[in-house]
Amino acid sequence: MAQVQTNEPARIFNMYKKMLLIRAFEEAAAENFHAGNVRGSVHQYIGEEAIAVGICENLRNDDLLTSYHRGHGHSIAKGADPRAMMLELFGRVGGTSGGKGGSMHIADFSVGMLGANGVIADGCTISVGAAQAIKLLKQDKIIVNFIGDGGINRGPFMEALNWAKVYELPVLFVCENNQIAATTTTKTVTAGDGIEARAKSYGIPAITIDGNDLLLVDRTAARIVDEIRAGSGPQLIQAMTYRLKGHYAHDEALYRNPSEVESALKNEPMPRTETWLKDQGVSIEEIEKAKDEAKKLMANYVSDAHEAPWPDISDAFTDVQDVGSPAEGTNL
Amino acid sequence: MAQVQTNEPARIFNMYKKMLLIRAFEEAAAENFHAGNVRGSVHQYIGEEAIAVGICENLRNDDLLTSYHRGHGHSIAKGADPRAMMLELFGRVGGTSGGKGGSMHIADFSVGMLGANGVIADGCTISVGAAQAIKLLKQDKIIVNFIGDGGINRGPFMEALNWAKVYELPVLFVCENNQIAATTTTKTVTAGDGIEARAKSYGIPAITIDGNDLLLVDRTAARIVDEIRAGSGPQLIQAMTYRLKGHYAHDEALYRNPSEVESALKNEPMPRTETWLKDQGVSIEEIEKAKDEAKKLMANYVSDAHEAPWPDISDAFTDVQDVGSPAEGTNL
Amino acid sequence: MTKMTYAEAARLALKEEMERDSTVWALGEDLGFEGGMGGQYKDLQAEFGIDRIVDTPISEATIMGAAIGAALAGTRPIAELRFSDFAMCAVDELVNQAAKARYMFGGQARVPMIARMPIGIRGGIAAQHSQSPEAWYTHVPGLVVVTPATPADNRGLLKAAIRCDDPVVYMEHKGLWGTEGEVEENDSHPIPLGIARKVVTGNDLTIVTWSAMVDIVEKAALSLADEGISVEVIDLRTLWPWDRDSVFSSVKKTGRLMVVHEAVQVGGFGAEITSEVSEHLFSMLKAPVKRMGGARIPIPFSIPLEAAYMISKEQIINKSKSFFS
Amino acid sequence: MTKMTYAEAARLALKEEMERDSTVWALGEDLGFEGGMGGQYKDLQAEFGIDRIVDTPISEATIMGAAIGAALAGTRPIAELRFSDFAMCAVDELVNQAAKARYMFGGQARVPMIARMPIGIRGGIAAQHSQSPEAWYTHVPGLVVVTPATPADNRGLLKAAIRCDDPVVYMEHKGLWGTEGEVEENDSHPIPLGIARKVVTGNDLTIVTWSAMVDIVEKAALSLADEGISVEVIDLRTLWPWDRDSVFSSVKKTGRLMVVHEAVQVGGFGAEITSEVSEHLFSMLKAPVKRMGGARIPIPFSIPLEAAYMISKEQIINKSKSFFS
Ligand SMILES: Cc1ncc(C[n+]2csc(CCOP(=O)(O)OP(=O)(O)O)c2C)c(N)n1
Ligand SMILES: Cc1ncc(C[n+]2csc(CCOP(=O)(O)OP(=O)(O)O)c2C)c(N)n1
Ligand SMILES: [Mg+2]
Ligand SMILES: [Mg+2]
Repeated sequence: MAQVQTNEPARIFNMYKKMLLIRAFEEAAAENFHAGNVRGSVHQYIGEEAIAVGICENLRNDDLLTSYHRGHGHSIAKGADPRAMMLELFGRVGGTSGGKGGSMHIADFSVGMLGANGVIADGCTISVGAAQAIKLLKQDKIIVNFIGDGGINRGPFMEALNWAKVYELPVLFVCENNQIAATTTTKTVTAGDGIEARAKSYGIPAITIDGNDLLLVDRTAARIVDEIRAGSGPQLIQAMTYRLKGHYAHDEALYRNPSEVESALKNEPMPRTETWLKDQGVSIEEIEKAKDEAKKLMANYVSDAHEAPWPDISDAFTDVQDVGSPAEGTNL
Repeated sequence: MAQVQTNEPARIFNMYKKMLLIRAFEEAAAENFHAGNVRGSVHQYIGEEAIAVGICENLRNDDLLTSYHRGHGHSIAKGADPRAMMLELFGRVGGTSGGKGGSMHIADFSVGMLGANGVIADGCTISVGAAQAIKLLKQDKIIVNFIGDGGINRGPFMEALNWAKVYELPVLFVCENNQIAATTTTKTVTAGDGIEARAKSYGIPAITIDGNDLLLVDRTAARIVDEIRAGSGPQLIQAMTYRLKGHYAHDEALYRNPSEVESALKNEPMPRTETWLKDQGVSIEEIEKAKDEAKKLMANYVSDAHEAPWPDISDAFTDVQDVGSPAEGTNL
Repeated sequence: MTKMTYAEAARLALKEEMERDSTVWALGEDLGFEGGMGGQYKDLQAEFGIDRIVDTPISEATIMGAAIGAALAGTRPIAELRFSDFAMCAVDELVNQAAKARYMFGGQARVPMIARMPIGIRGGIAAQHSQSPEAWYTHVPGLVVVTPATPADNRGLLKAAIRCDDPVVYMEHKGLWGTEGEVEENDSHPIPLGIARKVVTGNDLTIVTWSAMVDIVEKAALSLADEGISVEVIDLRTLWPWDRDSVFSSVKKTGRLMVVHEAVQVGGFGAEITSEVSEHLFSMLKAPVKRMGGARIPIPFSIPLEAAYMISKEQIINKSKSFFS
Repeated sequence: MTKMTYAEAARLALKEEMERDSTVWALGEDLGFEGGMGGQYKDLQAEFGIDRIVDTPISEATIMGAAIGAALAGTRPIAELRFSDFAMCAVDELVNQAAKARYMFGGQARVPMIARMPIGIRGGIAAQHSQSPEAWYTHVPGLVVVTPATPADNRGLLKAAIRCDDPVVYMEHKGLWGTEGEVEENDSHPIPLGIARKVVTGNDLTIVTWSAMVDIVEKAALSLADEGISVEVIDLRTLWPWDRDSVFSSVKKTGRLMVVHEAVQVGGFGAEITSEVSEHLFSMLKAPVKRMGGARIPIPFSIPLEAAYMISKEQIINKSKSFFS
């Protein structure tokens, strides 16, 4: 473990609070999915929180981020308002996208969060283009693209790796390797030594780390984000982790060995971070209080979401495009 | 140079004759393109002949092959009838595809040549699927997929690499690295150490060889084709070469340094093979006779093509699909 | 007759065809354990093995491309794309390769494959999981387009699609997986492609529709009958080829045509039908042709917004009545 | 007025817009030396540098995807796909991302980009290089679709497309690159999207068309005038939005409508127009609407076969006359 700076425990504690917020959000999302309040698909980030929080801790508000279908954690970590996100999942006015997008398209452009994505690996090509814009506009921002371990087998991701290196773009790819894609163990459909080897074959520096170790993620990101901002070109982090829940809220994950889940629970980031904090002198009371607060906050957001109005039907016809009448052919 | 077997010079001489046939075909194709007899695009394989011939020498008639836009050489090497191919380029009855496809879609299924392709890298995914069929049908065939060095940056190719290895398919990928893609020097748009490194990152054995060295191509293919047929799974050969002509017949390639072309001419496969044959005791007369014969044959094919009838207009409406009327909406 | 769901009927068809023909196989993501989005592959991997129900990497372009290659090489693959939205990741392969190989190789090649890509809205899955792009594929020479509406049809049409020697875009509707219907278990015949099904017989108005709208249109027709308007409902079943004869003879009888589809109205396949009828049956039309399709908006997530996109029974009833007022 | 080609006019438009707005840039294969398939980017890399005229790897999905990202991040990229056929390698990005981002993010995002993808037949380039899939994109909410027919329009419409804050599918015709026309060099105004151009004024028959067919239809109209048939020719210029007002008011005048396009007729955009006119101007029609489009076949290579696909002036004349016989 790296040398602890004076303010380190406080900083980590703040990160831990963000992780708690994500977890509470995901639990509330699933609960409300099962209660019929949230429709569509809800992909929980439970068990992977240390990655988003550890990476985003090292980003500025104006840095950019793209995500995939499991995007709540990335959004919260980047600074999106979880209340507005909950309203979005409920499909209400006040939601991040006014209820038009829902969970799979969660986005908050005000904090540089350019969107979760329902199509695997499409965020990758979008990211390299955003990085090209950053260069063209002579900004010193960077962009982080999160992708799952299943997503690395889609061609556009591999094209994007090549592209990012050809133009030496300020992109950080973060592959969250939870070892599974829906019901498929990814190593059964992934040839060779995985994403680290692939990235290196494009000349992209790549590193594999324990993604459940918040401090390690933070430290690694701190170094690499700095390097990229200083002009290193693209880099890749493979963060090993485990998806503690089903693929989505309506998946019980019966295809998994319960003992695997059990042992993963021992390695998950929340207790590990807690242990570290306790070692640093943070009291159990403070930790329990933080947990309670996250849950309470989320309960408030959920009740706000219940109370928020539904969008007006006319909203269905706005934000389409400036020219042409979207209502042509409408059944209104 | 490997140990020469008794019949080796005769065998190589036969291969050389195939190379001459390809060259004569390409020259005739370009000439007739300029004369207005062949329309569309003609991508000449001139300077790369040793690769197709060296590889296909080691294939059986029932082995399969897919190609890309520069497909004449692969077709001839695999055993397609150059006369029927010339008729195809002229768009006449008797052409390999009855004039419906032309140069970019040259194909001869009777010799396992499943088609050139106008869309870069699409042959790669087709190949892995054909290989899956081979396995399902419990055949001992293999399939060779040719691809250009520019094509390696398309996602579907990279997906196909992964796929081939995941299912351990009998595919030989041959990347013909002529160092250019249309007007673009491929190293400027290709990150990292190129295709050999990329293939290896998928766990695919890969080797880079001098593609203008017919004997080396032959020897390498002999070993690898055997291995694949014996169940090694996919492998990749990167064959270094040089495109002696423009990208297509209507490209003068003014973007190239003439001195580069000049030095490439010294390294091209025809004279190199000739030198070897002469060293083995093949006489200059025999070689010149072979050259003459290839040219004469091609002249005959060209005059056949001129005389062959045009397809009947009704042919435009056949081979579309079994159900539905393709002529619905026709202007006939 | 047995009751089974739309998904079960498809599963039965596939099972029967796989038993009948050892060259039939399927490839796609999560077919094994998950058994397909609707259970349409359930337990088939256990029965036929991992080489015939193949779990693939997330590589749509290769799922499609590999199916094409496998078809060219003598097998009958079913490429499962899960959502027609994701199939767009493989449109090039479908349109530039599968649809054209037979033709551009002058008849040397055949591509007996299925590109299976469910369409439609299924409650809150929003813009990237709810599209109905069937009209695109009717516009592509070389492709057959099938849109089954009932369990019986999903069995019979899937069988026909599997036996078809040309590439078939097979578009089940995600909202129908669980709907039940009667299926003649002992009649394992395919339903011929290109033949519509007359759902309701009527005299005053012809409504042509397909996929999930069939059921809603049928209900609207029954209500309209109560009000004295006799509607003939035609389920097109296949969009290419579409059953011109059935539609034309119905319109000759009723003199009125409306086409209803869930897909976006602008550029939808409804236009092809109303356009053809307007051109060729002009003098027999008692009223202008009408269409009902979706607004030209991405599918929104929120319940009331999504509902604003969808076509309801009431709207169909109202628009039908407007023919007579 | 200066004479210039369709390609030169496009080049001029791009140059002007790049000078005017430093966030405008282009990306695609071989833009530098080759200067684009038609020379539409000629020498611009020398003028604006390799960061604004970007030579890319052969990675269509990323050409499109990167343009989307760059648009989201504050620039105005032009994604050059060379052929609308190759653009199919990036349909997912265009349809699932570019077209939907603004909407599904509730207006947070704008995607001011161009997906530039020439269409059409240009003599022997066969099935995979000759398609005209414009109808597809009219069916996709969120996309603008532009199909310029003349040099002047290619200048003015490209400028409008570049300034448009929504994604534009910009479809030049490959056969038109070298055609010359008058361009008002000093008038650098964009031509508003959605406004058709009346090419010929007439009273007996309205022909609606676009892209390379405009010229052929115009010639047919002139011949028909000699025979006493007065044809009004409308070049739609943009297919979405299409200029309903112009078309409707013309058909109100003539009472007859034919739509002519090079694309496959089945499922083509012609159906949308004839369908709308049939529905809304039924009582004013003196004759049934007609369409002329391509047969439902892949584009063949051989000269007579390709010619059999194409629509000739004579065929247009004959079909026009059939309105009056
Ligand atoms: C192009 C595409 N193909 C398939 C899917 C369906 N799908 C959604 S999530 C998923 C698994 C993704 O696995 P991974 O990338 O590892 O992310 P994880 O869910 O494990 O976080 C699949 C196949 C999709 N959304 N997009
Ligand atoms: C998907 C796709 N993108 C672009 C093109 C246009 N194109 C044709 S050939 C070519 C260059 C190919 O280079 P390479 O793969 O190295 O093959 P070579 O021509 O050198 O043999 C390009 C860009 C195409 N045919 N298909
Ligand atoms: Mg995963
Ligand atoms: Mg090359």
